[in-house]
Amino acid sequence: MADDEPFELPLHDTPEPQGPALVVDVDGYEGPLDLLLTLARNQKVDLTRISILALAEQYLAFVHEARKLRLELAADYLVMAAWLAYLKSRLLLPEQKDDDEPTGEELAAALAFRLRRLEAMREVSARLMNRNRLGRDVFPRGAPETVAVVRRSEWDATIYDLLMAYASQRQRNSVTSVQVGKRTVWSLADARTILTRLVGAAADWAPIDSYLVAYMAKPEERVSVLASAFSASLELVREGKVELRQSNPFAPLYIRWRACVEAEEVAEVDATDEARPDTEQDDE
Amino acid sequence: MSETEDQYGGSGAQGRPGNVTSLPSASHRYELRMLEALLFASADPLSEDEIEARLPERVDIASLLSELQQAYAGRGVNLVRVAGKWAFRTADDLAFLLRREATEQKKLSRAALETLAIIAYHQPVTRAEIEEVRGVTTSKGTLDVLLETGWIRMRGRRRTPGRPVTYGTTDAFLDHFGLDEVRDLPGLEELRGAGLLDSAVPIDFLVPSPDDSEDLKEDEDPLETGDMFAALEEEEHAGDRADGDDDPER
Amino acid sequence: MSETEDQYGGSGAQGRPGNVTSLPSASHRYELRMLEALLFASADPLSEDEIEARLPERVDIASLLSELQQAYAGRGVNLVRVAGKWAFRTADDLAFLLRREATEQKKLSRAALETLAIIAYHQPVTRAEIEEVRGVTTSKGTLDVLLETGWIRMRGRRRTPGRPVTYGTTDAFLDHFGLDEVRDLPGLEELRGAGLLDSAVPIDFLVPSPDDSEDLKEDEDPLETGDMFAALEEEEHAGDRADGDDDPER
Repeated sequence: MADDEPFELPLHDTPEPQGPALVVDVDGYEGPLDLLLTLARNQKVDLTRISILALAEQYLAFVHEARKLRLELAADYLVMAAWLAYLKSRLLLPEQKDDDEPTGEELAAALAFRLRRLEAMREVSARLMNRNRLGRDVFPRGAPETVAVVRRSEWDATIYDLLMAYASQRQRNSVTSVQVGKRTVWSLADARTILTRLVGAAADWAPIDSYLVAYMAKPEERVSVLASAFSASLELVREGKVELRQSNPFAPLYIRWRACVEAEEVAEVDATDEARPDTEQDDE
Repeated sequence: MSETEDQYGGSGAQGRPGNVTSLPSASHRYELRMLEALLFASADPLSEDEIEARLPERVDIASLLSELQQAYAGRGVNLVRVAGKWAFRTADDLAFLLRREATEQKKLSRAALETLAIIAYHQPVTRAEIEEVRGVTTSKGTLDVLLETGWIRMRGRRRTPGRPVTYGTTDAFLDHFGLDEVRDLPGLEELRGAGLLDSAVPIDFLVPSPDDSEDLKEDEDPLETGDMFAALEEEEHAGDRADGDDDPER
Repeated sequence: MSETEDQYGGSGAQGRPGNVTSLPSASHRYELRMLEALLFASADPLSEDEIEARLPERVDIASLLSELQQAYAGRGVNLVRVAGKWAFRTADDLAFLLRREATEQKKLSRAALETLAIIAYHQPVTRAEIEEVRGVTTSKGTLDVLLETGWIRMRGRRRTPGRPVTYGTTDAFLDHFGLDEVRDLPGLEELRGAGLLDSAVPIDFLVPSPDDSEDLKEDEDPLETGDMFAALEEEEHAGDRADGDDDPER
């Protein structure tokens, strides 16, 4: 768009700039609207009666000047220039009633409104800043007397807390030493090893308990031995190494070795015969 | 009786007979003293609720306040209403005397001043709307600086596509500029009359007035957690994206 | 004219004729206002020299100050001289307005509760005895906290080597725990009945019958002057030595 030189417009009806010659210094402006506002002020007329056409031409002249001086112009300024060139053409050409686009007059009015509004905002911002401001013109109490918060601790403890604390510590210290007992636990591996060895040595049905009697001498070990032996025997059944038989619920459980696998299994077990039941420390 | 002594309640008063028609009880005097002490002690304005909470019950705060305000009217310190609250402040005309107390104030850029005015007069207002008025994109720094002054705040999000953050002024803004409420903004009536507070091009619509009330408008949503930190960033990016194809006169 | 209106220079003053004998000029009134504003806005009390430097020349500072002081004499705020300088201060009788009590609920640590319980049941008891019952050393902080609650007190000194301080409970203790007397604390059977003690406690397990009487026991000496401050320190050192093999908060 910048290459089309759309700003090469005749400047025949540009009024002679009043006051100091326009200095091309884009850096001083807060965008194209600000530049337009500055140009409008140079017309020295009320913004409501400003000639938007004249303003557009001044703006275009400004941009033209800047380009002649090979100054970099921000895209914003060029977009505005293109729009103003369009506006100017709309204003100069007779109105065509054929489309629903806003007329040149409407576009000009919209621009005038925006300029007025920006100027109004500038004005009120100045008025705001010139008010008597706190800390610059008017002052609060220099040494405010702050509200002192007197903190009082309120201790929270009930008679129940107190008695609990007393009873529990007395009790704790009255039992001077608590021994945490060790419990012998038969692991599944132990049970399997022992069952394989004992049952494998016998050929016929026999109650499973009969093999375990020797390991259930201590009453506290009974449960562990039975549970592990039962689990291990089920495992061996699944592997097809032993057979189990029970005539009815809670009747003695019979176990026997299956002949086909007997020989190798026994040989293998002999090699690992040294397994001993583990002792584990109970958590409790 | 001299005027000074009237204003300052000089010692010459003792001899005068009591005014029977408005004999103020000792308790009334005590209430007035308490109110005075409370307001004098605080650097920040106190709301009537805050005062009420700290004075005995059944005290007519409103009438006490107006009595106290009158008593201080011509004095070096005045009782003023700012942001709907009450505070003692040095008298306006003594500014010259107190310049030395003035704390160094950061000078706001022209862009920041304009943006502040637009937020004050058009609130609640989005960043895009601010840019529409100024005709340029708002740099992140401008809103940051204003947020840092404590004069503006993020109010919520406009219920439009993109849900942009809305900005408004704070009580600290009113306090700083000595305003009781946003309706007291200078020139507000003229601007409204001229249709300049309308965000759109003027075609005789209802003209909105600035509103800094805590309540969100129908088209505002509350901010979400994290918005306070994320909003500016996000808006910044939105701004960047919009830059390229933004026709300032659209 | 009412007293209040005198003090606060009410609006009724306008109508009164000027007092010709002491007609203060407008400038006098202005000086008074300046002084008032200066003192109000200043962060620190101002000396007469400092005031003089900031008011116009040929102002009689001393008489202005005394006039202003009089004007504020019966008010909620007074003009006072502190360390030879001048400042506004809330009237003494209204100081309560500037104080607010905030109570904080705090929970006692388990160590503190246990120590308190032992003191209650076993009083008069020394720190060493508390430690013997608890089986751990008692930190200075624990006793400090308990002394701060006001529930325990130092009673005297045990007539044994080292003369350790003895502790006991106070009336505030009874108050707080809703006890009529300390003997109302439940005994062994009641503790057991309430399920607080296991029924399996050893045969020699005794719960003492507590006694908080003011009278010192035969083996207690009264505290000496200075004990209140010195006792804990001293005990602390004794405790430190014993600490080596004891976990203080087990």
